Amino acid sequence: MPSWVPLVLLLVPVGICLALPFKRDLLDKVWLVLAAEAVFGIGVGTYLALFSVPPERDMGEVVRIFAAHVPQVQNALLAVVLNFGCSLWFLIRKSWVADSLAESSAEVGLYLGAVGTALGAIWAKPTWGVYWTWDPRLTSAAVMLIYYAGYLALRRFTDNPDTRATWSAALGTFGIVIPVTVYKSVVWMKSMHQVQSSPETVYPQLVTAFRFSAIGFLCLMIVFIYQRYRIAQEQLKREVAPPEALGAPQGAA
Amino acid sequence: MADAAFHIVDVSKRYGPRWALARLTFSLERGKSLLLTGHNGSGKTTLLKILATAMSPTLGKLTVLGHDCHEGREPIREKVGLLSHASFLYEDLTAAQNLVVLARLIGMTDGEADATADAMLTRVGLAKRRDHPVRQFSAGMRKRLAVGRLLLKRPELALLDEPFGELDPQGIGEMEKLIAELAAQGTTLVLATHLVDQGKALTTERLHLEEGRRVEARA
Amino acid sequence: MIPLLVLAQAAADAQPSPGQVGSGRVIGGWEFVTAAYVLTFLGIVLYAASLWVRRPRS
Amino acid sequence: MTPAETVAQAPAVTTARPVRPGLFACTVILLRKDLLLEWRTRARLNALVFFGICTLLMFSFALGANAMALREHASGYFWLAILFASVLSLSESFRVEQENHSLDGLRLAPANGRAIFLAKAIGNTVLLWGLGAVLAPLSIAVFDLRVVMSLFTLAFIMLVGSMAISAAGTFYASIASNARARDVLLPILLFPVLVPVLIAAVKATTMVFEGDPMNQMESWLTLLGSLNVIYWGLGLVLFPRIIEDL
Repeated sequence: MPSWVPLVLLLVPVGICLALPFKRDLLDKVWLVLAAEAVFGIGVGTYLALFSVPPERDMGEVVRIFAAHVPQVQNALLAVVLNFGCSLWFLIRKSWVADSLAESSAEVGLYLGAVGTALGAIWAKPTWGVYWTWDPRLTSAAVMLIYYAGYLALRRFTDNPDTRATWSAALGTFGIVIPVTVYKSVVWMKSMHQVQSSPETVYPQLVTAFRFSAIGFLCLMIVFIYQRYRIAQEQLKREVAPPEALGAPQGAA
Repeated sequence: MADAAFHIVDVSKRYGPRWALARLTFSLERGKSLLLTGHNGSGKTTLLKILATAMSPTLGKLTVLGHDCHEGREPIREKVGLLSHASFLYEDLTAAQNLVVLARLIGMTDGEADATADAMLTRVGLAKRRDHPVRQFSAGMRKRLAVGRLLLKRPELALLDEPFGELDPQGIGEMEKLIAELAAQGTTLVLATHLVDQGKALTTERLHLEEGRRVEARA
Repeated sequence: MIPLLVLAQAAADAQPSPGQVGSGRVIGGWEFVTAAYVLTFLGIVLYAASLWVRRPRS
Repeated sequence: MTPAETVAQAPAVTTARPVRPGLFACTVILLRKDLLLEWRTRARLNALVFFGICTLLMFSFALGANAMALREHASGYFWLAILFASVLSLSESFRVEQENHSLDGLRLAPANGRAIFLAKAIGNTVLLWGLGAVLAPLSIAVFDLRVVMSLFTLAFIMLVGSMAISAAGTFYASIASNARARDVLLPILLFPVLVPVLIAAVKATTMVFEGDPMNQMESWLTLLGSLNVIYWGLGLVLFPRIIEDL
């Protein structure tokens, strides 16, 4: 199968994301489509990575882990960048949608990042001989997880929704420093980790499997963020009294 | 509304699931004095904080001393004084130093600030405690110093939240005198207190709040 | 068995140039691959379950 | 007329108000206030210095009395000691403001939000730099370091490092000091953003002691400088929002 085939699948999530600003409730109807594509993409990607790709010259069988590790870490970074965007959006115009989306993307980013980092550690054991090297990329990724765990903890520890939203938006905005650190840490310190993974440097036979899996995880992330967003909105409904509760305006004095 | 000390329309403030102020509309003319009454949690403190621009209303329009609060809070803050439950004092600075910091912030030179602080300490009866850190003060003395802080600003609109709290009978008498002086100088007053009798004697208008709404005062 | 087949370089002391892990070859390692994919799917299932448990009930 | 009478008789409304200080003057006033507070609570200040020294010495117990290893990583321990001490000084500097809601008092005075940030951050920089000035000679002595480059370079690295820690730290302390569990939250949030500062400062400091054969000093200082620009910029923009939007 040529390696561009899975890219066709990108049309669905990208199309939906582009259409979202114009049709807010689009995901209510089509999230199942994305979920189906996630299952399909991850399923095909995993199948190809496990059973179709031959072992690589240097890394042997463990190269197959890449098809799960890289997409999850990439999508975790994407979620964190989304968190930054939503935080900025909230600071510019106070929007509860932005606040909920920021919370959701931080949590999903934390989840994907945690699994992705763990997979990196599993991959490191047979390849580098140890689960954890004090490699800057690994360590800064772990530090990023701590930061977003702290972000979510602060949200838990703040009762007033309005302050919580402002504070976490400020945290999310400042936090953009961290993904940049993760990205740059390889350059700043001598690293054992690959500088970057592009289809050229990665094992070519794996590219198709990797792309299926990456697009599958992208869809999965959107579905997860959407579902988490609904939970956040529901919680806000309970916590934030709507203006309707105020009743009719009182007569002027 | 140019001569209004403040004018609020439909002002509402939300604390999470609860509306502390619900569509409050009210205005007060300059030079008048307002008695603000209501039970605990009726929204008195919230209203005072909003008028002082210490917090912003969730909904509604607010004009204080001719300035719209959405167009910048600093012009309002320059002319409004708030005597709050919290004293705003630094525990580790002396009484004089606390006043000097404020005096400098409102634009006095160092010399003016020192002189004004001394004069103010004499006026609130703390001259002897000039160089004692606030940490050693009793609750009543803190209140006096907080009043000194308020007077130092010479506000056009003075917001007093429970000014009689924590004061002994003599202190209450002195506070009444200070408030009367303020009113005589033409300062617009908003006085939130549970001591309705003292309050009534000092004020001309009345606003009674229940659950963040305006209701006619019984009694 | 596996640790013996590991790349020769010990991670902590080695300073290889980025991207080049060495000239050795990792043989086997299927258990790591299995563990990785089990963890991945476990993660998906558990997170989906947590979303299901917290789902809005209206 | 006694001063008391002057105040009592001054008409409240009609007098022209003095001109309020601008951003710079306001920063100076607040900085003087913060430093005065630090000076009046110098017992706490002393405790902070001893906390730093204590941390520095503890590394030798954690690592064993291995002089070689200790010397090799001395600049790392030095910066970690400063970092740990900074958490204490930062949360303390906001606890003072929380005690009687003095921060609200400043806002309503009115003091410019940016000036409050600048004063706090500069005050903390001075404090950390001073702490560094105590810890640096001590590190040189106990870890047996040779100063290859000039001490001015070391002082400069300490300055830019402290500035970066203080700017980010002031921002995070202002948030954490209001939340429950603030003592835990501050390091969790602060340390991750300080990772690049720590890397750059430690690398640069190491070169002061071990020489700079590859001419890397400039790039590390550039990194520190750009981090400073980012942190101070973000702090100036975001801090007023944090203290206002309550």
